Amino acid sequence: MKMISIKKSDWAGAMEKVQKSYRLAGPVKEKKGHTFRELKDGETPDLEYSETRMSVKEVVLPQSEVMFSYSLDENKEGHHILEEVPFDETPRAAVGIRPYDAKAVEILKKNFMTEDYKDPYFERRYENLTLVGMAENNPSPVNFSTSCGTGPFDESCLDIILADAGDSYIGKALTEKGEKFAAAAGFAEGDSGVEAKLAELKEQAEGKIKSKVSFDKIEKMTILDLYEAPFWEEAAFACINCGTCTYACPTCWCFDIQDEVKGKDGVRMRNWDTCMSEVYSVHTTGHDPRHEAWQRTRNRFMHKLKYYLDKYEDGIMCVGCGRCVSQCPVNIDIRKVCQQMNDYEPSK
Amino acid sequence: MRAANPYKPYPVRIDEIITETDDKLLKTFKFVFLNPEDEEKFAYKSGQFAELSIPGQGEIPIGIASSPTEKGFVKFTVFKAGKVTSYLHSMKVGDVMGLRGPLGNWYPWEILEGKNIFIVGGGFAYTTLRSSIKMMIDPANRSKFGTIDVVYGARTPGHLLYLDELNEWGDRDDVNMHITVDGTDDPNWRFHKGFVPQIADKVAPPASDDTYAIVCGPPMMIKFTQPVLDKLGYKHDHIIMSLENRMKCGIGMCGRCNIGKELVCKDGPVFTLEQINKTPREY
Amino acid sequence: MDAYTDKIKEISKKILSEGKVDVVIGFRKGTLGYMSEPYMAKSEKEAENLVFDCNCRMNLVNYVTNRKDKVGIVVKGCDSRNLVTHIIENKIKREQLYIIGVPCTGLADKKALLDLAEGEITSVEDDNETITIKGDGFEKKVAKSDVLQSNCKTCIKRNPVIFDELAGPEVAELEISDRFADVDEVEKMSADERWNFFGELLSECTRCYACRNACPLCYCPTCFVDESRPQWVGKSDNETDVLTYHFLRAFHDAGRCTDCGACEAACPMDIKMRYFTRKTIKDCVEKYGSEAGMELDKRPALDQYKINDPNEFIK
Amino acid sequence: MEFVGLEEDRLHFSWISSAEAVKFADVAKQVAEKVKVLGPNKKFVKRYPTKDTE
Amino acid sequence: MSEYEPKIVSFLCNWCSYGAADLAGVSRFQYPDNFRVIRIPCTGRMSPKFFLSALREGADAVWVSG
Repeated sequence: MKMISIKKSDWAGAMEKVQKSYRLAGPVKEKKGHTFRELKDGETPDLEYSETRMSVKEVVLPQSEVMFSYSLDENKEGHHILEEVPFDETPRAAVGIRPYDAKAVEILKKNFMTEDYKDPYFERRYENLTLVGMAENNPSPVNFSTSCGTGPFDESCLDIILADAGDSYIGKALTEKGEKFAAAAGFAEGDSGVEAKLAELKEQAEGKIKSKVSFDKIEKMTILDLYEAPFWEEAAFACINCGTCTYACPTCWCFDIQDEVKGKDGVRMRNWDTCMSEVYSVHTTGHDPRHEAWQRTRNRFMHKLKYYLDKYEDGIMCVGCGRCVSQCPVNIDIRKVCQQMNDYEPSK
Repeated sequence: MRAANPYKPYPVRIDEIITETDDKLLKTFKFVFLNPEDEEKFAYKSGQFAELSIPGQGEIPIGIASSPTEKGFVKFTVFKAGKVTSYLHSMKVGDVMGLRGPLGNWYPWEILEGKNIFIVGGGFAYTTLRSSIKMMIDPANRSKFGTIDVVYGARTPGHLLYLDELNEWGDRDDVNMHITVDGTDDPNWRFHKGFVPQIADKVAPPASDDTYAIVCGPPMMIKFTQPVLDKLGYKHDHIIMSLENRMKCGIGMCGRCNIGKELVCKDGPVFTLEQINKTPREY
Repeated sequence: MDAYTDKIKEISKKILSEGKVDVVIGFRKGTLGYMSEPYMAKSEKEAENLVFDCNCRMNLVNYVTNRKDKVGIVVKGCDSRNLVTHIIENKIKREQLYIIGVPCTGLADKKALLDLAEGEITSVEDDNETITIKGDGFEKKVAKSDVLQSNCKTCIKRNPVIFDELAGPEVAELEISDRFADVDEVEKMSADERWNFFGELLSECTRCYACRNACPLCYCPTCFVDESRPQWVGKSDNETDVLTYHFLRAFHDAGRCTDCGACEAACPMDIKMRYFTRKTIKDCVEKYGSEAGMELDKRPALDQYKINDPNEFIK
Repeated sequence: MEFVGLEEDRLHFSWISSAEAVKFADVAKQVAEKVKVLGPNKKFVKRYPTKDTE
Repeated sequence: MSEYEPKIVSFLCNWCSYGAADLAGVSRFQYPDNFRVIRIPCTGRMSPKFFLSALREGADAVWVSG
């Protein structure tokens, strides 16, 4: 493991250097706060941010992605046969992501890279990607990452971790991928004090997180107990079934596959989908197993907090970033719902 | 070397189209693979489904109606309902499209071998059952199973699928076919009249550890068949059902087809009633 | 605002206990200091949870569409006009409703509150003049007029147009000199400037449809963006598709929108999509002299034909 | 439509009775002329993706 | 490059302008050939969706005539 230290004044230069061999995505300051997106050449990831509305999900699972292209022109060779579109193999790096967002990428991996099937679109992006984390010294009030098995300084899913230490960024290269990136960026080697300083910052940051969730009792209940619990209609009453929470969520992976055609040329694309949408699960017959708005909301929380937990036996499908809490237009709060589920006592 | 892209369909050509029902809403499509080696890769078992993939329109999951014992083609019987199926119904022999699969699990043949099979089907959910019967009565397989009883019903004689085959099977003495319609004015109708659950009640083989029921049909039929089987003493782990839900990817990734933690496309579509009882009724 | 809250509780308990309504739809305190959550009280006990403050940004008319039971509902001036539209369009019957009107002095802009805060906001208090933001180790007072939602600054009807009971005395209506200044500004631009302006405006839209779902007017059983036969709009994040969605939504709401601001308040990306709806309001006011939802017996502007309707755009 | 920046002359409305063939031909000429002046439309034309979007 | 010939999608009412277009044709009146005509049962059937669709697919202009 290699310690890293880089002066803030050298940051832009290092990023310029690394862009020669990497495509970067990172936080960018825009009119209305920071957003996380693919950077243009010469753009520097801005690490002086508190939160990004969208997460690193966009890098491994873009909102829209072309899967295949085809021609409907019967005079052409191979018409009506789907061909994969070329993929840019340049290594990519997501720079400045929060450590708990990196954990979200691992959660996505559970869904997209299973024993039975590997999603090639996710897989190639994932393998190609170096995750350069930026620890969070001042977690926001809605952050509850520490109770989701991760935290503002969690190193477990990153290739590099960086932290703000005043006039410089300090950190560690945690994996081989990380060391490669550090070399390409020409990060200076940090001294022995780095480790201690990181530990100190970590303790401070984690101490600032007051908000938490617990799911110890959810684990022990059966799916049907929770599913049939009486509080769902009330908990979900306010929900307007927009897709805000699912799009902002770094772990929500649902997608939709659509064909688009212009003239005789077509593509098959996949787009983010949201379980809040009415067309998400409606059958062709018009029958919808989750017809009522509150049933769809229940499905979302049950998926995140129970189905996932049971299926993978590895915690909940939530990293505690708090985006859905702060962005929800009607203030439905996953922390409150989780509490409600955990406190529920099935009457038997 | 990366594994094959599970979203990429095998190119196929429509070889034959048969209109199955009087209302012309059901057609059976026979597909032939453009690349003969794809047929081997598409090795399937009765009960599985595949995504029919029409470039420019989209994909639709449909149960495989042909049997693994039938070589050289695959068959699907498709009800004209949505965007993709309506377009499919307008296609003609010779057109090229895609086929992706086989997907999902199958009726548990590993367990079913050596057992008595009671098949209860209704309406156009009969396709994978057709595959199963065809497979079981194949000379190479028939000896592997005990008795085979089949109850199959539709609204009217004109709604019955695979009429020729039904007649052929009815003439065999190693399959007990019980065909029924909800009603008909045809004075020459030689089979049962009445709803599937009522007929099932009359003709079902006795429940035993060696008898399994495979039930596939519209929700109403399933709802009323279950008490009949309960009454007859069928255990819930001896009742096998095939579910359907809205799907997109077919490989357990896109999320929507879940019933509880189970994904109908990958963990199903075949479940035992015992399994289904533990999940929310979201199908 | 506490007075409103007390009065709303009182009325709600009364109508629930008398059986005048089956439920009361109002707001309860949110988990975040600057939010209130739409809430349905089914009993007198639950009515105790009801509140009203400057964080009640959602339009509750959204929750009564097609309801079959008897409903008590808390409405602000703008919401009450949507209720009128709902009644005209047969989405709810007047007899089903017990309307608790709130004479409104405006809502506080969520973004403005967050910008002022120095840490977590634990509460936002409002006495109709001053807003007090309290939080972890800070307290700030600002004039309410400085943090108003932009639609509240140009509000033409702060008092409900229909109600069964008011939660407080009527307030004075605003005098607005320059109601459509923002729209005028855009109209002055050249075609290309406008095109770029709106391209920029919508560049961050994620098509989460929070604006549509927060809007009481958007009650179509199947929205055109979800239709597949024919498919009017692609479903990707393509910019043309995003524009198409926003334009068509504005067309659908033309002559019906009351500028309640729920769409903008709901937007997670702070997109000012009210430019579109406000243009339609301006046109309806200027060309047809019509404001949406002011009277129960007057149909929306684009729902009726008058012989003197302007038609100079037709050759 | 003008409001969002589409040129005014990209959208035309007219009233022509089925007997007014002359008017139809006239208006058609005018419309075609006006659109020619504008040049090809670039706004609102959907650019369809061709490769992985980025 | 050849002179620019715009593609204009015209939505014509079956009872009015479509009739007029027909009559213009029968009477051999000359008018530009830039139009792609879509006959609609009544101008009341016209929806903003239609002209947006036309533009999205690459039309240079839209003409609605009742």
